[in-house]
Amino acid sequence: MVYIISIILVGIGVYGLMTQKNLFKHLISLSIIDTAVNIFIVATGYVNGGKAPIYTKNFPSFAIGRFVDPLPQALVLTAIVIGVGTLAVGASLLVRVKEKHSSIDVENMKGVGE
Amino acid sequence: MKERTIWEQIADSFRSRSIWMLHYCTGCGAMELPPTMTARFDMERFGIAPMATPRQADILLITGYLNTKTLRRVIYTYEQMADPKYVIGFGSCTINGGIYFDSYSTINRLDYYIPVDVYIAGCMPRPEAILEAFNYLMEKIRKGEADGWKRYRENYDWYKQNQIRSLGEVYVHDEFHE
Amino acid sequence: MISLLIAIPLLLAFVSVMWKRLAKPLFFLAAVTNMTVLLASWFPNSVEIHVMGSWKPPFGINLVFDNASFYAALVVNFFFFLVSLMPNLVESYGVSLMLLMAAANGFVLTGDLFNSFVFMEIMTITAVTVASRRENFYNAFKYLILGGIAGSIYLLATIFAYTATGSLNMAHVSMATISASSLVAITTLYAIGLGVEAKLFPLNGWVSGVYGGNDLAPVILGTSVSFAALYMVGRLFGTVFHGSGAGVLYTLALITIIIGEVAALRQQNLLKAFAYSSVAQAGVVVAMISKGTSRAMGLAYFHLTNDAVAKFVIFLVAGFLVYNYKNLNGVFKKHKVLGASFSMATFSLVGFPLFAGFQSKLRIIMELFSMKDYLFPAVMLLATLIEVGYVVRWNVKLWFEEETDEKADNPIVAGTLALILSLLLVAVFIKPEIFLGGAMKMGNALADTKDYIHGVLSVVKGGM
Amino acid sequence: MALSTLLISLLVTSVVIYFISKVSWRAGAILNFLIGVFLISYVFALHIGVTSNLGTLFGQKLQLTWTHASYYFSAVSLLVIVSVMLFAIKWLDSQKYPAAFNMFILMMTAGSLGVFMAADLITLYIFWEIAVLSSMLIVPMGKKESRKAAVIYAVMSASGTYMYLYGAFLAFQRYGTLNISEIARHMVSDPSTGIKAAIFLLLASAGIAKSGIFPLHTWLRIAHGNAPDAFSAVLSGQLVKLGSYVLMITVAAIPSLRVFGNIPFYSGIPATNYFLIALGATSIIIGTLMAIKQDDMKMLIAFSSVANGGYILIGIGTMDPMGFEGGVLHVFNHAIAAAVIFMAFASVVYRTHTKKISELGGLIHKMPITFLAYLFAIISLAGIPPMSGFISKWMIYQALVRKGMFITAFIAFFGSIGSFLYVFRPLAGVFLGQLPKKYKDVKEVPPVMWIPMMTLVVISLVIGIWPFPVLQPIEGMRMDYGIAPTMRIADSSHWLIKGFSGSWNPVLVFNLFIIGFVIAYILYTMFPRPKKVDLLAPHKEEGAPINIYTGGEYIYTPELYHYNTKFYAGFERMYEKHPSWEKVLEMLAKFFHDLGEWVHGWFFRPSPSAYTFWVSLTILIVFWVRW
Amino acid sequence: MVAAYKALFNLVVAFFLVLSLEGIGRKITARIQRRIGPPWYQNFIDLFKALSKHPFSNGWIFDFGVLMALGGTMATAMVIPMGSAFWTPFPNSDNFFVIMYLFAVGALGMAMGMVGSGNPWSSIGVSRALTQMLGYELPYLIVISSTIFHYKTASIHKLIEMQRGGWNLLVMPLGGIIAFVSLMGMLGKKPFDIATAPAEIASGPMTELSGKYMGLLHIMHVFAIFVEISLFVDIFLGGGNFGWYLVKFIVVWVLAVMISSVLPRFRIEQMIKFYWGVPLGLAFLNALFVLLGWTL
Repeated sequence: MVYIISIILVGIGVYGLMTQKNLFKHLISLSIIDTAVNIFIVATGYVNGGKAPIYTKNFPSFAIGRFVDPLPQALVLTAIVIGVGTLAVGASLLVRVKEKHSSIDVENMKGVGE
Repeated sequence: MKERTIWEQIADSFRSRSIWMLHYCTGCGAMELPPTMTARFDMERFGIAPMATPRQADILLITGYLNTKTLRRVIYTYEQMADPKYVIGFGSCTINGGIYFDSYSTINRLDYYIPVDVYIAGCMPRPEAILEAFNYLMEKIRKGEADGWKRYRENYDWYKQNQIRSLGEVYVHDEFHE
Repeated sequence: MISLLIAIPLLLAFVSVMWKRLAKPLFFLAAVTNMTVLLASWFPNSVEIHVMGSWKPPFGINLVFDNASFYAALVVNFFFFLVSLMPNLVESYGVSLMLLMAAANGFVLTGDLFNSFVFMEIMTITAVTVASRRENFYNAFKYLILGGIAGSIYLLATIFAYTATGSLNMAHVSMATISASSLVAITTLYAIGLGVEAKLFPLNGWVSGVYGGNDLAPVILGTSVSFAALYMVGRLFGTVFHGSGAGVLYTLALITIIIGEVAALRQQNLLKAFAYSSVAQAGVVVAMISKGTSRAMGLAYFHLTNDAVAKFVIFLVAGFLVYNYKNLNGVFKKHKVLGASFSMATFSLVGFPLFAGFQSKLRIIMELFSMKDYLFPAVMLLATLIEVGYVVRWNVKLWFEEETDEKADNPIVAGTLALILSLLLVAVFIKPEIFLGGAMKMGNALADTKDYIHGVLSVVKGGM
Repeated sequence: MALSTLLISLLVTSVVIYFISKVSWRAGAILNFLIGVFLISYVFALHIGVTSNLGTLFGQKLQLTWTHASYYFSAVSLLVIVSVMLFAIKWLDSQKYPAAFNMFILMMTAGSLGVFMAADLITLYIFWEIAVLSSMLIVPMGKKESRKAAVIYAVMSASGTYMYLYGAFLAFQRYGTLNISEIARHMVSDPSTGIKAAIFLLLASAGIAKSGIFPLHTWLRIAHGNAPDAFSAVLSGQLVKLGSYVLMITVAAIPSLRVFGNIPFYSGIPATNYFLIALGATSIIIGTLMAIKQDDMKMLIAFSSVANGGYILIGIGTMDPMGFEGGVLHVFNHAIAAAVIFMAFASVVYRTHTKKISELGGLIHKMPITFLAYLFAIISLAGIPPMSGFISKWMIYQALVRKGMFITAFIAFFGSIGSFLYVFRPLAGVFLGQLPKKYKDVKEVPPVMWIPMMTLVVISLVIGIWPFPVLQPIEGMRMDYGIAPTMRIADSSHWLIKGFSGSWNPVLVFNLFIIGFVIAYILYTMFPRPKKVDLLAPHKEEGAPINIYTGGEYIYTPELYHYNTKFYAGFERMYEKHPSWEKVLEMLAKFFHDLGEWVHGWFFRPSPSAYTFWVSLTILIVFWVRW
Repeated sequence: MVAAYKALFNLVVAFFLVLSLEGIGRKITARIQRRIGPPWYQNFIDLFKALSKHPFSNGWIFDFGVLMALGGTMATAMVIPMGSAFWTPFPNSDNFFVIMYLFAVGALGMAMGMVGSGNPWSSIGVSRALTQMLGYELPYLIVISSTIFHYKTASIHKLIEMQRGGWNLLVMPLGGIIAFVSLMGMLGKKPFDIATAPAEIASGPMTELSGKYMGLLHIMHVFAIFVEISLFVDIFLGGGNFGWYLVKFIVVWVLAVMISSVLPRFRIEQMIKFYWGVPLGLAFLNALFVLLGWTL
C-alpha cells in the first residue's frame, strides 16, 4: 500500500516535471519525488507486525526478524535534510532567474539562447 | 633598279609560283572570287591559295572601294604582312573611287596610301581578268619588277604623310578602348 | 589523518562563512593542507579504513583509503589546489569551492553507500552554486533538477541495495549474494544515478549549459568532480557489483562517445565545444571501466587523468578568452603562451603523438584489441576523427584568423599554470609512468574485490 | 649519429629554430637550409641496414632501420624540402608567420624522415602524425580559404590514419608483433584471407588518404590550392609521398602476391591489389578531368597530384618488376616536377599576388627563368623525354601492357594525354600570351628563389638522360622485397633500360634531341633574319596597339586579346554536369553537423521537462532490456 | 656511325617522300573536286618560298618553340624503322612508347611557340589540337597495346620482322581499321582538321607564322606525317623490304587523302564523342579478342 503511494507520488512528480512550464513547479515536483522516495525508504524498514526496536526488558523474547528496521528512518532524516537543501538552493536560484530572465515560465523567459 | 643576286632570282621565281593570297573583301567584287577558286577556273593550278592571316600571305587583294574607316584596317593589315608582299587593286573603286567617287568618305586612289603592284580595272572584273592579273603579277615577280614592298619601305615617310593627311593619326583611340 | 581531507575544507568553509574576506586564503590553505596530507601518505598499497565513531565495519560509516581512493583524491585535490592559485577565479566562491572540495573528497573516500549519496548531493548542490557564477542561473537550475532526480534515483538504488543485502557498507554489500532481479534493479538505478554526474548519455543535458556558462565551473567540475564521479563508477561497478550492469554502461558509453563528439562538432561556443568533448571522453572512460579488468580500469583512469589535465588547460584558457574577448578570431596572436598551451592540450586530447593523450588512447585501443573487442576501438577512432575536425578548426580559428583590436592583459598565473600543465602532458608522453603507475595501481585496487573486502572488514586501523 | 638521436635532435632543434626565428627569421631560414644540406649529406653517407632503437612503448620496441626504401624516399624528400627551404629564405618575407613556418617545416622533415625509417607500424604512426600535425599547422598560414583547408586536410588525413591504426592493432592482436617484416612473414602463413585483406586495406587506407587516392582525394585540391605557396611544393612534392611510401609498404613489404596468392583476380594480380589499382585508376580519371577545368593554377596541379598518385599506386599495385620500379620512380619524378611547378607558381604569386590563370598572362617577358623552370617541370610531369618523367611512365605502361590490363592502360593513357592538356593551361594562360597592363612592372624573382627551381630541373634532366643512379636504389628495393630478384631492368653498362617488350637508350634519345635541335638551328640561321614584333608595345608606348594579327582591329588593352578563361571550353562542356565526390563528402560532413544539431536540440538544449523525459525513458528502456 | 647515316637517310627520305606526296595529295583532291590542281612539286615551291621571305618573330619563345618542334620531330623521325630491320637506325631504342612520347616533344614545342606568339587564335587552335589528341590517341594506343601484347614486343623492327608471315592488319583487322581512323585524326586530315580550321580561327596555331617560321613548321609537319604513317605501316603492314614500304606508305597516304577530300569538318566535341564512341569500343573489343586469342 505504502509502496503504491510512493510509486504514485513518483509518477506525479515525473508528470509535473514533464508537463509544467513553471520552473517553481519543477522544483515542487522534484520535492514530491524526494518525498516519494523517502516514504519508500521508511516503508522498506517496516516489518509486518514488528515492534519498535527499543531495548526493553523483554527484548530477548522477540525474534530478531520481528524488529522494525530502525536504519531507514535514520537515513530518511538525512535525505529529508538534503532534499530541503536542494529545495532552498533551487528556490534561491529561481529568484535570480526571475531577476535575470524576467520570468520563471519556460516559455516567457527572455535571453535564454542555445 | 638594283641588280638581283642569283639567290634572289631563284627566290623570286619560287615566289612567282606560290602566291598566297589574303583577300580584303568589303566591296561587291568578292563575289567574283569563288568562281575563280573553284573548279571552273581553279586558281590553285597556278599555286595561288587563299590564306587566313596576313602573316602568311604574299599578296593583299583589295576588292572594291575603301573608305576612311576601312583604309586604316587595310594599312594595318598590309604592314603586318611579311616582305616581299604585293598588292592587287581589284575593280575601279580602288583606282578612282568608282561609282562612289564623290562620297565624303571614300578613298579615291589606293596607291597614295599603299603601293599597288597591279590594278584590275572593271566593275566587276570577270574571273578571266583576275587570272590575267595574277599571271601578269607572276610575270612581274619573276622579273623582280613587283617591288611595291621596297617602294613602301623607301618612301615610308611619304606614304605615312598621305595616310595621316586623309585619316588623321593612324593610332587613334576610339571609345571602345580606355 | 585521512579524514582531515574532508574535515579541513569543511571546517574552513564554516569559518569563512563568518569572515568572508578570508575565504580565498582559507581555500588556498585547505588545498595546501589537503595536498600535504595526501603527499604525506603516498600510495598506501594496502586497504586502510578509518572508522567513524568506533563502529566497526560493516556497521557505521568508514572511510576507505587504498590505492584507488588515494589516487582519485590526489587528482581531485590537485585540481582544487591549482584553482586555489588563481585568486580571480575563486572570487567570492571560496566557500562553495571548499564545500565542493570536502564533498568530493568525501565522495571519493567513503566506504558507505548512503554516505556516498550524501556527499554526492552536497557535491551537486555546491556544484550548482559554482555553476551559477556569472549569472548562469537557469543552467544551474537545470543542473539542480537533473542532479536532484539523479540523487533520488541513487538513493533508491542505495535503499534497494540495503533491502537486498541488509548492509550499506560497500565491502559488505559486495560480499553478499544478491538475487539476480534485485541486482538488475540496483545496478540499473546506480548506472542512472551516477550517469548524471558521469555525463552519460542521455543524462548529460546539463553539461553544455553548466560548462559553457562561466569560467570557473568547467575548470573544476570538468576535472575534479568528474574524476570523483567516474571514480565512483569504477568503485561501484568494479569493486562492489563485480561488473554486473556493465553492459548497460558499455552501451550507454559508446552512444555517449559518438553523441558527445557529434554535438561538439557543430558547437560555435568554445567552452561548450570542449564541454561536449569532455562528455565524449567520459564515455570512453566509462566504457573502459565497464570492461572490468584491472588493466582496463587502470588505463581508463590513466586516460581520465590525461584528459583532466588537458581539459583543465583548455577550460582555463577558453574561459579567459571567452570572457575577455567578443571576437575570438586570432586571439592567440596576442597570447602566445596561452595559445601554445591550449594547442598542446587539445592535441593531447585528440591523441597526437608527443602528447599524453597518445599514450592513453593507444594503450586503450591495444588493450581492447587484446580483449577481442573490435567495436569499441572503431567507435573510439571514429570519435577521434570527429575530434580532429573540431580541434583543428578551433586551433586554426584561434591562431590564424584575422584578429580584432580587442585587448586584454595576459593572465600571468593562469598562463604559467597552463604552460606547466601542457609541458606535463609532453612529459607524460615521454614518460607515461608519471600518471600510468598511479592509474594502474588504482585499477588494480578497484578490480581486486577480495583484497578490498578483506581490508575493510577484518583490519581496523586508525579512527577518530 | 644514431638514427633516433638524429630524429629527436631534429625535433628539439625545430623548437630552437623557432626562437632564433623570433629574433631574425632569415637567420632561422638559413639555419634550416644548412640543416637540410647536412641531412642530405648524412642520408647519402648512411649504410643500408643501420638500425637504431627509439625506445619502447607498451612493451613494444620502437625501431628505426635504414633500408633501400628509406634511402630512396628520404633522399627524394630532402631534395624537395631543402629546395623549398632555400626558396623560403627570400619568399618568407611575403609571409605573416615566418618563425612558425621555420619551426614546423623542420619538424615536418623530422616526421617524414621518421616515417621512412620506421621499422614497425607504431613508430611509423608516431612520425606520421608528427609530419601531419606540423604540416597541418603550416597550411592555414595562407590566404583566407586555407583555414578551412587545414581542417579538411586534418580530417581526411586522420580518417586514413585511424583506419591504418585499426589495421595495425588488428595485425598486432593477431600476430603479436608490430614489426613490419615480421608481420609480413606471419601474413604469408596466415590462412585466413578475410582478416589479411582487412589488415591490408586498413593499412593501405592511410596511404590512400595521404596520397590523394580516390575516395579520400578531395583534400588535395583545397589544401594544396590554398596552403602558403611555397609550402604547396612540399605538400605535393613530399608529403603526398608519405602516402605512396605507406602504400608501397602495404603492397610490397607485405608481399601481397604471396599473401593473397589464393585470390587472384586478373593476370595473376590478387583482388586486393586490383582493388587498389581500381582506386588508382579512378583517381587518374578524376584528377585529370578536374585538373583540365581548373582556373586556379595551384588547384590544377593539386588535381594533377591526385592523378599522379594514381599512377604510383597502379605501378606499385601490379607488383610487376617493371610496374613496381615505374611506380617507385614516379615518386621521384612527380616529387621533383610538382615541387618545381609549385615553386614556380609561388614565384608568380610572390610577384603578382594572384593564382587565377584568368588574371595572368605573358609573364614570360618578365619572368623568363621561372617560365623555364615551369616548362621543364611540365615536360617531366607530362612524361615527355628527355626529362625523367618519361622513364617511369614508360615502365608503368610496360607493366600494364604485359599484364594485358587494357582498361587500366587505357586510363593511364588517358591520364597521360590529359596531362598534356592541363599542364599546358597554366603555360598558355600564365606565362605565354599577352601581359596585362597591371603587371608591367613585375620583375624576375631573385636568384635565391630561382636557384632551387633550376637545380631541381637540372637534376630531373640529368636523371632523364642517365637514370641509373636513381634506378639502382629502386632495384635494391625490389630485391629487398623479392619481386623478381633475378631480373635486371637498368643496364648501365649498355646504357639501356630493358623492358619486357624492348629496350631504349636514354642517352641516345637525348643525343637525338641535340642533333635534331642542331639541324633545326642550322636551318633556322640559314634563312632571312626575322623582324621582331614587340609584344609589349602597349606597355612601353602610350597608345600603341598590339602588333599581332587582329583581323584589322586596333587593340590597346592586351589582356583583352589573351585566351585564358575556359581554355578547353569545348571539352569541358562535355562533362559540365559531372557527379562530384566532393559534394558527397560534403553531404557526409553536413550529416554529422546536422546530427549534432539534432542531438543538441533534443538532448542538450531543452528545459528540465525534457531531461526528465529522457531520464525516465532511459530507465524504462534499460529495465525493459535487462528483464 | 652506320646508324647515324641511316638516321640521316631517314630524314632525307622523309623530306622528299612526304613533300612530294603532299603535292600529289593536293593534286588528287583537286581531281576529285574536278579541278586541275597544282603540280606535284607545288609544295616544294611553297616551302622554299616561305623560307625565302622576311619573317616576323614574336619573341624568343616563339623562335624556341619552332626549334623545339622541328628538333623534336626530327629526333623522332630518326628513330623510325623504314619497313625492315635493316632500315632501322637504332634497333635498341625503337620502342613504340618511346617514339610516341618523343613525338610529343614536337607537338609541345609547336604548341608552346604558337601560344607564345600572343595571338588568341593560336591558343584556341592549340587547345583544340590538344583536345583532339585526347580523342584519337586513346583508341590508337589501345589497339597498339593489344598488338604489343599479342606479339610480346614493343620494338617496331621486331614487329616488322614478326609480320613476315602476314600483315598484322590481317591478324587483327578490327585493330587495323581503328588505327587507321585514328591515323586520320593524327594527320589532321579533313574531318579532323579542327585545330587549324582556317575559316573559323584563322588557321589556328599558325596564325602568326610568317616566312621561315611557316617553312620550318612545314618541314616539321612533313616529318610528323612521316612518323605517323610509318608507324601505321610498320605495325600493321609490316614485313617486306624498303621498296614495299614505300609503296605501302604511298597507298596509305593516298587513301587518307581520298577519304579526307570528300568529308566536311567535325566540331571539337563531336570529334571527341566520335572517337570515344565506336572506335574506342571496337578497340576494346579488339583487345578482348587478343586476350582471348581470337586473332586471325
